[in-house]
Amino acid sequence: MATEVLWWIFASAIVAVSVGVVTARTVIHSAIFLILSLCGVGAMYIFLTVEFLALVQFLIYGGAVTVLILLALMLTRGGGTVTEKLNGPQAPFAAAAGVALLLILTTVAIDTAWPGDTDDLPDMITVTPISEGLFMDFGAPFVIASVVLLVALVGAIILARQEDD
Amino acid sequence: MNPEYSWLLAAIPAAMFFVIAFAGRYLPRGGDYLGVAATGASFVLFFALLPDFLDVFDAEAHVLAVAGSIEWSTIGDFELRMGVFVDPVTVVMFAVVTTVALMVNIFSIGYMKGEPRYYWFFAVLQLFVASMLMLVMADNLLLLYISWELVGVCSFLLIGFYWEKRSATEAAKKAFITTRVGDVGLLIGILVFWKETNTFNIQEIIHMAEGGQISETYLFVGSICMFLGAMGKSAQVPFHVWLPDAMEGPTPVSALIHAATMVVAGVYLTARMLPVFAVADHMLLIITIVGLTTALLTSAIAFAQTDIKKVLAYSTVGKLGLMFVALGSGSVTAAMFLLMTHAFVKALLFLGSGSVILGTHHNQEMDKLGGIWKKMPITGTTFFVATLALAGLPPLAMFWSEDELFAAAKDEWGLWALALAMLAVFATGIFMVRLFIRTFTGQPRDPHVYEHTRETPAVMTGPLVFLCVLSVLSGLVVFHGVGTALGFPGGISEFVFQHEPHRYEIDWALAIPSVLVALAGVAIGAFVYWGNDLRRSTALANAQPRAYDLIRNKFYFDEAYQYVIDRGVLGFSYLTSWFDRYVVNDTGVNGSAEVTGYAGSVLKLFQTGRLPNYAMAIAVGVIGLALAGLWLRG
Amino acid sequence: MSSTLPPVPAASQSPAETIVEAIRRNLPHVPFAEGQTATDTDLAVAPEHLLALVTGLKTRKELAFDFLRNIAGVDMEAEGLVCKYQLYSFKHGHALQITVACPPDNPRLPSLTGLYAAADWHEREAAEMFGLIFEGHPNPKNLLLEEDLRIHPLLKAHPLQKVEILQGIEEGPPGFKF
Amino acid sequence: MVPLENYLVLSAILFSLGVYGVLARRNAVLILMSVELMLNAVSLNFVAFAAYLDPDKITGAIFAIFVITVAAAEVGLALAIVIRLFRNRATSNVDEAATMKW
Amino acid sequence: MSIWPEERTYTHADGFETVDMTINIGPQHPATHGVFRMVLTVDGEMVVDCEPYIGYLHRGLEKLTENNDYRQAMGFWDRTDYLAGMACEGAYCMAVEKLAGIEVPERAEYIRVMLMELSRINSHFMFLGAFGADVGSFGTSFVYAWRERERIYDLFEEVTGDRMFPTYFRPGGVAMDLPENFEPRVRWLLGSIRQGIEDLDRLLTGNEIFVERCTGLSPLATDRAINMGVTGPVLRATGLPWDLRKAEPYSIYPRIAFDIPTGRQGDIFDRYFVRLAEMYQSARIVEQCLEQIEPGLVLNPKLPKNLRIDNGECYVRNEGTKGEYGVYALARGGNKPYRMKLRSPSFCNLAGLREMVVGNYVADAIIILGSLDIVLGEVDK
Amino acid sequence: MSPYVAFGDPIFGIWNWLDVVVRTVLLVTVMTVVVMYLIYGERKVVARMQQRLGPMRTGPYGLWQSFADAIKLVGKEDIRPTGADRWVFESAPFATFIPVLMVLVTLPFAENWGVRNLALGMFFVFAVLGLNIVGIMMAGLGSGNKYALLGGVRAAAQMISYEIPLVLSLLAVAMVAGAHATGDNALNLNVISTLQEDRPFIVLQPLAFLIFFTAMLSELHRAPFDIPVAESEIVGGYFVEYSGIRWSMFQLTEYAAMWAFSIFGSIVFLGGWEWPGGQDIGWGWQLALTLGKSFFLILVIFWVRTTVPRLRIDQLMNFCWKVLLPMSIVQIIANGFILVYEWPEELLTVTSGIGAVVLIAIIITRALRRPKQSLVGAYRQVQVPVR
Repeated sequence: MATEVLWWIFASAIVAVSVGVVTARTVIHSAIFLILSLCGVGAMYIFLTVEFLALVQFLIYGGAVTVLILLALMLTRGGGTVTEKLNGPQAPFAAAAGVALLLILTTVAIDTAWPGDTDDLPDMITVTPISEGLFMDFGAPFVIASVVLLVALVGAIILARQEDD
Repeated sequence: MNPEYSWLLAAIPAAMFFVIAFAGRYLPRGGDYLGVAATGASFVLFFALLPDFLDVFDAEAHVLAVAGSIEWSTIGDFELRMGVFVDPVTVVMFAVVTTVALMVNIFSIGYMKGEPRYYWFFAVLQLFVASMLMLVMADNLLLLYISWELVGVCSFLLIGFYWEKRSATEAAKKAFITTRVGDVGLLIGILVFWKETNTFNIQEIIHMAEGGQISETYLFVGSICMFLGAMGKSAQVPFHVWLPDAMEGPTPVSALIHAATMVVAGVYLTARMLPVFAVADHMLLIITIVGLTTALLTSAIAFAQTDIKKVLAYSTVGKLGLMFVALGSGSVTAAMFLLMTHAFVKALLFLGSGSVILGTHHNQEMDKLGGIWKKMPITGTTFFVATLALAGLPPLAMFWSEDELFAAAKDEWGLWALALAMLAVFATGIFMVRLFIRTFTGQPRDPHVYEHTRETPAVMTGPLVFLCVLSVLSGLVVFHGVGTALGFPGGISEFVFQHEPHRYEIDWALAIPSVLVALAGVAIGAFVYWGNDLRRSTALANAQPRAYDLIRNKFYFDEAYQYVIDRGVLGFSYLTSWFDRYVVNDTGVNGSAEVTGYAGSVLKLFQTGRLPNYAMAIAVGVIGLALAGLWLRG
Repeated sequence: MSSTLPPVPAASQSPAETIVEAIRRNLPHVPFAEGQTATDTDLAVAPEHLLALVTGLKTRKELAFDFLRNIAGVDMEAEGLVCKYQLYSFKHGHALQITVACPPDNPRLPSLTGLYAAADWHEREAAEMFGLIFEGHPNPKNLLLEEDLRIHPLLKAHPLQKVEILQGIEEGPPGFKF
Repeated sequence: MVPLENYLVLSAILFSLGVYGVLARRNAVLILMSVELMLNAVSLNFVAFAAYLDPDKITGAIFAIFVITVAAAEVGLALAIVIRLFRNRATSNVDEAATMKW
Repeated sequence: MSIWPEERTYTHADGFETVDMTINIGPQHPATHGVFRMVLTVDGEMVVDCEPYIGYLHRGLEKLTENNDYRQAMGFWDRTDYLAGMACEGAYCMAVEKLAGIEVPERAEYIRVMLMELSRINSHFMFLGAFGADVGSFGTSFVYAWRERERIYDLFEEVTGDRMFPTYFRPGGVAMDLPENFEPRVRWLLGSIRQGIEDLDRLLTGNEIFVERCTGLSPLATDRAINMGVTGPVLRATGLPWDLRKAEPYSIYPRIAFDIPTGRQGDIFDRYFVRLAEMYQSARIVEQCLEQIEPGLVLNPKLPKNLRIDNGECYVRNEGTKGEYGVYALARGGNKPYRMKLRSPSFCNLAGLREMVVGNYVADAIIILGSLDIVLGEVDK
Repeated sequence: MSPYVAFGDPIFGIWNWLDVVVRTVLLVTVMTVVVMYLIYGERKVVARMQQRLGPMRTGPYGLWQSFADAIKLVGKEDIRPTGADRWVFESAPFATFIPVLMVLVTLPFAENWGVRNLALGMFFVFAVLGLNIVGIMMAGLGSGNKYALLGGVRAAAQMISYEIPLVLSLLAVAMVAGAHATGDNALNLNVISTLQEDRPFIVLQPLAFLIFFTAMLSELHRAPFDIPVAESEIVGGYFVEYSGIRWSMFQLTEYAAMWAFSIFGSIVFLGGWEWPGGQDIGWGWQLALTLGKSFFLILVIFWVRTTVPRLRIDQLMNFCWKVLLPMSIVQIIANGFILVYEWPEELLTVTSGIGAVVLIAIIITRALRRPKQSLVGAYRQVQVPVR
């Protein structure tokens, strides 16, 4: 029971901060809301008993991705322009699209009769099966993903490099 | 030592080219010693191989043939082989190339000292030596053609060595393009022969030509085309224009490439293919006429030149013409003999002029020189000997070879050819004496230049002395006794000049006029210019101003070429450009572009250029698809 | 013991005549008057000849005054403003003072910043302290004083009086009552 | 316990918010953040499906790891582009970088 | 919210705009050695422009001197280079003596040289300590240097009665004779100083990070340094052995053997090292003075009570601790100088700051400023 | 309590909750005191190293100095600059503090003697510590001050960079631990500590320890990596605008993080409560041993701070990406070979020891090499326009 209460608390918090991400009036606030939202999703992973994934979420999203975003904000003076409008002219249509999508997805999620929908959660999912799955069954995608990372790294360096020649 | 190792002669400098080209700039002194070592190794190796060549020499048939070949590639049933072929002609070329190359390499250490790209000079020199040696030992036309082009490239690189100078780059381009005209002919000729005989091997082609297996038309066309290549390379009229300009290169290069070795490639080619040419109709006559024309025209031009190196260049062209006369007379002997002696003498002359240029701090205008014999005794003396040798005075080297030439010309064509050849020799005497007198004797023209003149170091005078000795003595090998004494079976004359069944004997009826002509040339030259006095020559020029202008302007060859290019080539270019602009461009390219552009101008109404709009479109599409899916599923 | 010590030599100066002679020989077209201070040779030149003189002093091999030590403005009251330049040559070790007297109503001088980077701040200081105008100075702002202060405190005609300190400023800072 | 539908609806909400953000915002960094939100919604979906429907239980986690990897790469590249854009244009608003239409 | 209040927008030739950020360092900043302000325009961490602002400590020294008589004005002058007050007093006194033609007794000259050299050591200690702190070694070098400075100041107090601003020299000599125990006291002090230098040497020069930070940073060519008017250890670091004590000797320096340490390429490390080596030389000078000094008068007895100088002009220069400390003096009668101008070495060295800093990192800008060893009292006069 | 508690567990059961709350409160109290005395200790140690006495007035030997400071700081006005972003500015100290507290919560101080004992303890520590940067960035961005902004940028760049060698060096240790541990718990800090009964991992992996220690100094912004807070350049960096209680939060965070890192390092590398002899000892002794080891590490940090100047930002980055990162990767590869092929354990010591020697040699030779006369610098100097 305590778990469900906690779940609802977390879920509502996630929704709240996610709304904050897309409605905040300064970019920095938005970024901080994003961190909270991502950490909340990490907590959701704990509810789903994949705590390794939660830690990865913290490490990569909380520690690296959002910091990169904040760094980019600092470099691009993103926080300094409070007078600038953050929403584009098509925001109302975007809201309509978002609501429509939400309705469709919710309808599908609730209406579908998911097979084997049981309430019993399994034991903890430990690191070993994940690593075995990652390196054995999904070896090729793993390698490809690492190549993608490498390419992105090189590309990012080339793009952001200062041309001082 | 197995004579088939003669390919090493070329391989050593070739290897050294790569070493110097890539590592030279990091080596002390640019790796010049490596260059000298490589050419020296070739030189030594040649003399080590010489006894083996002699061993396989068939004294009875007067034939030496060392052949070895490896399979190059196989295309269908056609097998392309590549290999070396050594016969007495090749041996002569080996001797000439290795000797002169070694001397020039040593000389260059002094001459090129302190130049930029010092290492690169030596690197290309090695490449040239390798290519030239490969050229003369090639047993098939394809390999010969490759080497032919390689030496052309080396020539191009070395003429344009001072590429900071505009004139040098222009000269390099001119040389390259002019010879290219001839080379296209050569390529066509090679292909013609290949089509007819289905082989590139020279000996097989000769065999088939002599056997009459080639149709006359093809034989003539192929021969004339190949001879075009020889003309281009050997700077025969009307291709002679590039050689004087090629003097923009460093002087050692002029000595090695543009006097002694590369330019005689045409002579070598003609000599090698002479059996084929002899079968073709009128080929020998054409060769003779081209040679005589060249010899006379360029001798005339040489009278009016004031640049030392240009005078020497024109004399080179003239002598090459004489070599072709010899070939046209059917005497490979005379041609090769002339080639060898001329190589030594002309190399000496060029190196001497290089020594003068360096000693006078880059001054090569006769008008500013004069009286420097005292300052440069070794250079002056050797130059003097070489001048006399080139003029054809006995007992110096060129006398003997020209004697051979006169005999051959008279035998084949009669007195008119003899007379014209003698005229050329006579003219040579005059302008060479002019050159010597105006450079080395009399009162100095430019006291400033004179003051700073000094003898060049031993590394430069050494080669001069060595070549001087060769210039004096090399003619004597024509005598049977000398050749035998040197260890050649049947005397060197019989060994090398294999088509001469008889021993060499002096034909006094020819020798005396020849000596007289030469003496007359020298004497007239000395008389006109004695004491470096220009009064008599000025009077001469004033007496026939139009003739003087004609030779002064080199018979307007350059201008004529320019006119032809301006009118003919550019006119054709204009036509093509019109076609390109109006047909290809306006209709083909712009027309299609306009069609696309019109389509785009319609389509661009759907584009805002703003990313959010596109994203919105995607989102609407996704929602639409989802709704459609839901509706379909019911 | 002091007798064994070497005597203290006078400040080593090359004889004054030789410098002046050398300058006359090298720069015959520049008119100047020579003098002598307690330490250095002094050359008096008119402002319009200053640049030519200093350029010559710097560039001639024999003179090679490569070091601008100091620029000092002096207010000579009735005679107008005077600017003193001290030069030194590292190459030859000789020193020189140049006195440039401006007309009383026209304190204009050519700037030496093109020759010596060192002149930059010295000239700015002299300009703000005395009102000298260095023509061609790239950045003629006040250096030590307030940026908008247009009075020249080192002028003799400017006794240290409170009122005049605030001259040119409409209102003093709050709390100041004079 | 918490049924699967809860997770699905939560992730649907997150995804829709992300879509709204991408469509409505002008600032490139904000758009990027909204994309991150969408990616997270997706990986939450993956993990939830895996936990409830997959006998192996781990496939979803592995997919989530891949999603995180791709997201990291994407963020790096996108931010490099943003910085480049800012250096050249002194703005990071995507609708001002409208040179796609000339 | 305005994080970037002083943005400068540059419009490039191609129509694009970029924004540079300016950072204000000073006048209150731990690394500026006083009230000095510089505005750095940075591109990321790189300095693209630097504008120094001085004058916060401008006290009108020259005007004050003109309005006080020759003896009164002394007190203002040792407040210029307040780290080495003795050296400034010495220069001022020499200028007045040169104008009035006053002889100085030999014993007074020795006393002056000793105190001036001790001042130099004192000032260089200050540099070493502060420089170490600039480079970032949390005050250790500072405290090490402070230990020796305290001892030197104690000696000054014993000799002159004051620690920083003694006003001890007089035109024509010094105010009073040395105390009894002076020589053993100084010998002990020199030993302590040598120990202190060695400690600092080992702490800083022996540190890889310190060497890596300083070596090759902002090298300065000799020609350029001369053109910029840079003197003193900064000039000597470029490799020019030019020291006024040797080049234009004054006082009793010709009797004393010492060397001029020089650097190789004028980078920050050379400047540091030249100063370190100079301190040993100064200690050597003091020792030789102790050996040569003899009893005698310390003040010229013929000195008038009220000094009046009719006419005269001089530019007296001596080797201050930061470079050529020059005093231009002009007298036109009366008991006050008509004009006194201070050519302060810090001022001239600081003028080259912009050129040295541009193109380096912000962190290096601090070090470069520290390596110039400025004293704001001297810069602002 | 089972040694393998997953941190999903506390959701279940009220007693667990109570247990956690009590332990956390205790921990926070202890941590506060420890941090106060760490500050006092630093002042004393540094003072002694600089021939000073340090605080002497407040209490005997100045023992109450930190309390006095804390009271003063709490009593000071909490100033918020007008240019600051209010929420970001005010929440930044908490955002920095919470990750450190979360780390402390997982650390075992003696065998099974922490708040929670997690199966993924080591992973948790560096995953959560990464969140620390967010608070610093918030402080930098929210202060409305350019020094703070520069400090924030520097801190972010530095911490992201140094996290990589830090994680890789810990990974090397985890490989060794995984080779010895049974089952699925090689990342459990308790298990890692007990695995070092015979020898601490520093013996097996000296290079990893060096890298860890360096990266730890960097993550803590301690000298010589105190670039984000460099007081002689940017006067304190990201917390330049803070005062009073929020400033003391930053201070608390800094020293708490230092303590947490030291304990973490002493558990992972120095064997935690395991004496090298491997005796079975009581918890009091274990606690003393762990704390002693961690205080030794802290002492080294103080010592380094006293004697070493600061690096420049580019030198810092070069050192990370060009020296530490390759060396840690090489070490992981070497470990992989040795562990997979089950070569003798001494090889680990040998390879890693060689690496450590090479690392030290690199540091020394980099400083001693001839300075490169860079043309770029000269060019830039020429480029300075006349003004």
